[in-house]
Amino acid sequence: MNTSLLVQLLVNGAIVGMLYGIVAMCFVLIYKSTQVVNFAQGEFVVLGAWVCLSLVVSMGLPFWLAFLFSLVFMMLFGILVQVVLLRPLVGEPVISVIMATIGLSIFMRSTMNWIFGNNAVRFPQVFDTATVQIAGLNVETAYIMSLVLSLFVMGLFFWFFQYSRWGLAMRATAWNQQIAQSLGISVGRVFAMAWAISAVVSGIAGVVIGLVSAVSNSLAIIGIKVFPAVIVGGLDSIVGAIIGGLTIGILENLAEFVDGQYLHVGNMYSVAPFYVLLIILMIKPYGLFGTPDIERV
Amino acid sequence: QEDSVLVGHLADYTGATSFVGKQYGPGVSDAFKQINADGGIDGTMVELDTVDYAYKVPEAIALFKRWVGNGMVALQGWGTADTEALISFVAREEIPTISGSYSAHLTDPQGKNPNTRAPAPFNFFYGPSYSDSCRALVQWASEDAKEKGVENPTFVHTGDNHPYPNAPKEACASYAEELGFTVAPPVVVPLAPGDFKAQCLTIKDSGAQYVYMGNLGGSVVSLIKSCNTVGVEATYMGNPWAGDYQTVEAAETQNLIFPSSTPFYGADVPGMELVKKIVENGEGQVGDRPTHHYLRGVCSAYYMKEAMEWAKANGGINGKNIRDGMYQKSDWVPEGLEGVCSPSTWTEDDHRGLLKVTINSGSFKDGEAVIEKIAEIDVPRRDEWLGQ
Amino acid sequence: MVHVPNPRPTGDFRVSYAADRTIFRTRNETMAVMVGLALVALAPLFFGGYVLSQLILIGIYGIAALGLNVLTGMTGQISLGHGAFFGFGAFASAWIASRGIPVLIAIPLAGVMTMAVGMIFGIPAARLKGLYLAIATLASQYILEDFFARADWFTGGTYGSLAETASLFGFQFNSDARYLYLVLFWVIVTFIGVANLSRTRDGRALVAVRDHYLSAEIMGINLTKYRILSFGISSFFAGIGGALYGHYLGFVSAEGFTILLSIEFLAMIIIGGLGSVSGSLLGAAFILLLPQAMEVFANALATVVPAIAQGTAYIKQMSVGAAIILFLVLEPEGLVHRWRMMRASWKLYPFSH
Amino acid sequence: MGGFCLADQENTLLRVDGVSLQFGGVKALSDVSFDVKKGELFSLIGPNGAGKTSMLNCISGRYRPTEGKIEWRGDNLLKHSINDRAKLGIGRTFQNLALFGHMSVLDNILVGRHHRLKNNFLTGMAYWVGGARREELAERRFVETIIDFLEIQHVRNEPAGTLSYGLRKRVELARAVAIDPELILLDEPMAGMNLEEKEDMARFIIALREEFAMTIMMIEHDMGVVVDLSDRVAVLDFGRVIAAGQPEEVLADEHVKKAYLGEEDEVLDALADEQEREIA
Amino acid sequence: MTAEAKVSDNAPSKANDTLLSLNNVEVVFNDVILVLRGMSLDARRGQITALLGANGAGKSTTLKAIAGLLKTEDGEITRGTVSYNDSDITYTAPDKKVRDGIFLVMEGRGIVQDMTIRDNLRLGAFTRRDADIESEIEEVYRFFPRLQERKGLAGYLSGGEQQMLAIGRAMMAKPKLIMMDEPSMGLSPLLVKEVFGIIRRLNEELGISILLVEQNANMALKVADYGYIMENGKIVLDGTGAELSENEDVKEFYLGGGERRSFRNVKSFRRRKRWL
Ligand SMILES: Nc1ncnc2c1ncn2[C@@H]1O[C@H](COP(=O)(O)OP(=O)(O)OP(=O)(O)O)[C@@H](O)[C@H]1O
Ligand SMILES: Nc1ncnc2c1ncn2[C@@H]1O[C@H](COP(=O)(O)OP(=O)(O)OP(=O)(O)O)[C@@H](O)[C@H]1O
Ligand SMILES: CC(C)C[C@H](N)C(=O)O
Ligand SMILES: [Mg+2]
Ligand SMILES: [Mg+2]
Repeated sequence: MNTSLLVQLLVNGAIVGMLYGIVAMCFVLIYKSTQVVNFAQGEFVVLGAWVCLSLVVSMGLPFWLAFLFSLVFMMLFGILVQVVLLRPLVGEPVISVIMATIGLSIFMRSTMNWIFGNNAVRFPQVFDTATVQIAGLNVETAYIMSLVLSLFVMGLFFWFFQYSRWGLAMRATAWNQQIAQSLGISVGRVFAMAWAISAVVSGIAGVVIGLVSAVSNSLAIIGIKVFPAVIVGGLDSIVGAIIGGLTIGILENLAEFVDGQYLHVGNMYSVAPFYVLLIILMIKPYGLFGTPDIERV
Repeated sequence: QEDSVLVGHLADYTGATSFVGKQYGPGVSDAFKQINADGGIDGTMVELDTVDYAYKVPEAIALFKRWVGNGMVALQGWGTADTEALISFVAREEIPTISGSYSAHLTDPQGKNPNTRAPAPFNFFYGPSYSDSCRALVQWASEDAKEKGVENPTFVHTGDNHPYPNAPKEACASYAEELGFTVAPPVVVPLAPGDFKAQCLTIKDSGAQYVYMGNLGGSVVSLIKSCNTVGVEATYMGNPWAGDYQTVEAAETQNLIFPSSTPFYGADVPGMELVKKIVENGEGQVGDRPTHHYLRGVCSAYYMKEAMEWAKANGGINGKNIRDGMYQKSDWVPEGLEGVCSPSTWTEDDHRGLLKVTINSGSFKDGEAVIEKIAEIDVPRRDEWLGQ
Repeated sequence: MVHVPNPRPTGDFRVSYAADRTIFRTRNETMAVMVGLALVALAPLFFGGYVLSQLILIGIYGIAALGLNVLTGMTGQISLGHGAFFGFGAFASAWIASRGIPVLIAIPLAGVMTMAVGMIFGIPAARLKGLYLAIATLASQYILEDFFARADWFTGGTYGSLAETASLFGFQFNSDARYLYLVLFWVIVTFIGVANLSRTRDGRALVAVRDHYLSAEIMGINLTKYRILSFGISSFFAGIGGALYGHYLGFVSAEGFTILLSIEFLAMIIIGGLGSVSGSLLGAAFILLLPQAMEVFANALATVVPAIAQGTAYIKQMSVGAAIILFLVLEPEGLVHRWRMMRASWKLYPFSH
Repeated sequence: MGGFCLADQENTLLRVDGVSLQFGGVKALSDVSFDVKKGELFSLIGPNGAGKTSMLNCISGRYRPTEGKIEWRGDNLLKHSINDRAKLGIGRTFQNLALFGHMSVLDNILVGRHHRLKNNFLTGMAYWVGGARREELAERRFVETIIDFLEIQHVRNEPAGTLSYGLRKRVELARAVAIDPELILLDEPMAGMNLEEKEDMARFIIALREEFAMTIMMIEHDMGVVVDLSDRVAVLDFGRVIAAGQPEEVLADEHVKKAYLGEEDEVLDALADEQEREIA
Repeated sequence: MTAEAKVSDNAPSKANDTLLSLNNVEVVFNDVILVLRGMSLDARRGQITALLGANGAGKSTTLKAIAGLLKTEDGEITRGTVSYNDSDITYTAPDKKVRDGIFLVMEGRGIVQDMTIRDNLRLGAFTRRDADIESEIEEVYRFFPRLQERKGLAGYLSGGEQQMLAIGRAMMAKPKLIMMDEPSMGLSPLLVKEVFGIIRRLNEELGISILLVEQNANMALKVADYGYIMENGKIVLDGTGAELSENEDVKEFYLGGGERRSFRNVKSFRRRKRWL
């Protein structure tokens, strides 16, 4: 067995998985506060990357400044989406809202195609050293940045939902909008916050991905790729999202190892996570950390 | 005497293949604009209906039917998905089609090769098939390896499990073996871009010196970037859609080898005059620096134009006559595009129009893509390769 | 007790239970459907290939959407894998037909095969709920897509496979006009089937599972059985739709059956109206015609504002997205609901507010 | 307190023997035993959270006792799956309404007939051939008698979810009756009703016993109802049976008074008066 | 008693005493279903106002209309006004209303089932920044010791425990006006008494005005200062608690006559007298 390759793949999986974890966290955030699965998540990620990129390239801003600005932009964008799209849908069945996010993803994708073109564009060099070595594997510095950020964001989210007033309000809104309203929670404001935060975090993820693999609209696929991560971790668990992300990241790489070394069937990398997803769900129907539904009559 | 004929044009400006679709499509439409400006098909105007079908098959079918209803005489198609879906329709309606899908199995119009599953009598494309360009690349690679003194070099195919990247997989692998390569198991790389370090580690582990990339656009960029990060030392070879200055720039690659069947924009050939005029009078979708995909679009349009001229002179512009028009010349270069479109020959039982493949190398130097022609390969016209 | 107006028109008195359980509620409704059918049946006399092909595709997608409606609308299980089942049906039928079995028989057989596959992928439904299940079906989408690309013997691998033309005693369904009748036949069969289903035992059980599975179980309904059955029924329709699609195109290729198609099916039933039989057709028509309508719209816009001529392709796509959003904002319960509300207020006029 | 009335086996329909139920740390039931005889109306009362609903859930199968036995006509009930119990003849209503909100009242009730119907999705789709139509119409006839009996004709075709609370309770009862059960479990059938509606409900419950020959097990907090209707009463507190027997004597129990009824109570006072008068 | 008797002599005369007032309100669901048809009532400051009525009369709808919670059910106020503290709040956002001090304890309790009891209580105080949450939670626990014993998610509470939690949550909100939709539903006799005791204490000690919807007319009229009876979407009778308790029809249909009738001998032909 080729141990050093295996180790490198595992390290790679852990690092990429961390990134999945961040995007997964954005899902969880929206889900936890609104019960909506955001199909435009991938587009949010790409939008963040494009905005930062164009600030750097066309406006010539230094990266860190551009990064900050793009996060502010994403926040405003999240709120805008909420006001224009989701506020009118308050109280409608969740599936309609989910569909609306699909509409949003179509809309955003074409708009971004128009504005930013559909070529892949690279970031100018941002970090002095593009890569660092971990366990024999070259890893992009951007990933290290994402790692630090994601741990930080995760802690923040955890605290937010557990202890803050608005965190509670979000959970109540997700449970039942009417009940939340009856408690004096502005459902609109909760939505706005959730979407703003999620957009900002997606923006962070987008910039990292953009730094690693050049920005292009098709990066939005990550929005769907992290579904298994979200589910493995449990839809409503912040910690679960990170662990789910890690699990999927490592799994992909493990599958690549097994496939590349022994099986040679091809495509295991993309499909294996889905098989494992099914297996995990059969054993733990609410993922590893999800809260079971309350079944009481 | 009609004064205009309808030609349908499927373009992908917003869908999955828009990265190159936005180059090829305008090539076709700008060319027809120019053709009409120059007097059309001996006075008959071509009414080109360009529609962005976003790489969606049902939309392509719907458009096709609508066009047929409106009396379409020929079709400028695009991708694998729609071309394949329309094969039987175009055959039934006798609509000659020139598309951007270069699958080799479109080249066997009569089903002469017993391995051909579905003959495609009305399908054409300009340029070498995916299989033939890949063969040319391995042929180049085998010489390159010899030059570098590499014994028994390793070749690996990468690409998604999708008809387009897969098209040359077997053909190319068996030719590579024939030329003495060790062929590593193909590595599946998704068509959507992403972080491909895992796949790259496998490639690195296989020790491949020559990596064929069946994908295009962002996916190719991602693959090269990821492989550079993990330290793969290999020569990357792309399919006809995978290499252009945009890709080279985005991937900051050194030495991306890719085939082409036209020179690059601005090259010093007689036909470039016309191309420049086409770009100038065009809609301006490609800016002032079109890629060679645009030029291929132009060629596709002009071959169709001359076939229509023949048809007009021989019984009228209809599908069947246009198809026959495609068979009339050998080593055919459309008038005014000398040096741009390579001499091609289509015959009733062999639609491999072009077997000459130009091999280029693209490198990113000082913030700019530099592309050089490094070889020209003539792929042999073997019978058993017809449709394969 | 405040009187809640009955969604059924006033002045309509039934004298038997049988009359109370009919599919169509009034004679007018029956008439409307009959006239609609007749119009479609006569369409080949008046319309060319374009209109016919649209009718055919609407019918085909409508059948598959109807299947999804059984699963999602009736049973409350969201599926993100319907497109793959649709594809499976297409491949299955092509494969069966290539074995020398007449296409007209291959189509229902493909439906049955797809049903079996659907039930296998439906097994997780026995334990999973809501979005967890939805994502599990996403897994079936990717697993099947991978299977299509891999199973050379069955699908022709990535190259796809040829689907023969349907024929009956030498009569070839090889033109749009002819094929339309074949599709129409299946549309009628499937839609009547589902309408019947929803007024009989198993249909009620499915809805009961959706509305309150805990009490459904206590009412004697076997949850596992019905959850999986619902996948089976829905895949059956997907399979029929896919088979018809395959034989219509004559060629089946894996790349058409992606997650995007699955999402489009979802869009169809949500826009048509969840759980509504006729809404499935309306939704299919909407999703199919929307991009074409937007094409016209974008081009028209470009003639007014020439500056955007470059962007018509994007405007078209954007307006598809925008149309879906607007639609949901304005009529979240679907086309059929809108129609019913309109009818209800006509009937109540002038008594409605 | 353990079991009581272990008398005549023949007549015992349901027998709960030493049932305990635990949720994590919470012991919802501990060592509960009682039995329900054919044809009687057995009431289960007790403070909130005592475990009454949990007991019903054990019988109808929603929960599985951690310990103990439940016998149905002398046969082990616990080996039957939840959905089988309807077939065995156990029907129930729910404390928090559990109707099929988007279905019409009629369809809700027809769901109760599920286990009696033979048509399946195939014959159902074919409808006219294969007998589904005949069967459905026959059932429809039966269901109409239930609708008439419970006086809900006017809402027959309304979606159950839009009905007012009281009507929904009635529809739920109708649905349970449609199962045609031998034992019907009622979880607070009168909650949220005004006097008049309670009287209606009482009427229905009495009719269920007398005309439909059903055995009834009821949880109820209205002592007037409990005393007037039940043959026997058991009181749960903290998951244990703290008293059982005839309604009047159980309610007179000091322990019950303290844990459940409170010291003084108008209804009870009235009851006591009544009793005194009767005794007198 | 006839409809003319509606204008009771005892109705408080000071107009500025009125805290909440509904004026000819109409509510329509799904654009077509008319549920409230000209509902008018006043709730006076510092008083307990009871609203009684048969199932389906529209009591819950009235409360939701006041609280502004109809939108999620596709309902809307199509006519009439709701005013509170002399300002029109007919179309004010629901969260604003809570901040202004109107709090609804919904029918069916409306607790957030997938949260702990404690978090539910904390949510009650959502609109209050000043709250000393911990000590107030202790206060609630004093009222309902059972809640303190229960760990885990609120969804697993028994029906009655959930009701306690809902009332406890309203206490946390410290509003000016609490609207309660059938607070005694599903409670044991002991607790029913306690709850009414709490209602009274909330009213007397904290000066909270209360609008009470109840089926337990006996109790409700006992604690209420003023009462309304509604049928079919509008008020048909009103008066002080004592007046209503004496009204023959109310006695007959809501209070059970002079003497307790046995449920065993209900006659099926007895139908409710309609005021309409
Ligand atoms: N699924 C469950 N998980 C955890 N605890 C539970 C569950 N079901 C019931 N309990 C607990 O068991 C106890 C008994 O609950 P149950 O619903 O049986 O009470 P009850 O007697 O019906 O009360 P009420 O009269 O208020 O309805 C309660 O304390 C409740 O919190
Ligand atoms: N969301 C809704 N959609 C349609 N109709 C509704 C809706 N909510 C209530 N209704 C109707 O409005 C009427 C009044 O309902 P409401 O719940 O206000 O009655 P209520 O007086 O509270 O009755 P109860 O004592 O049974 O709780 C009922 O007839 C009900 O069917
Ligand atoms: C760019 C495209 C023409 C490439 C390929 N023919 C495809 O359809 O996927
Ligand atoms: Mg209970
Ligand atoms: Mg109510």
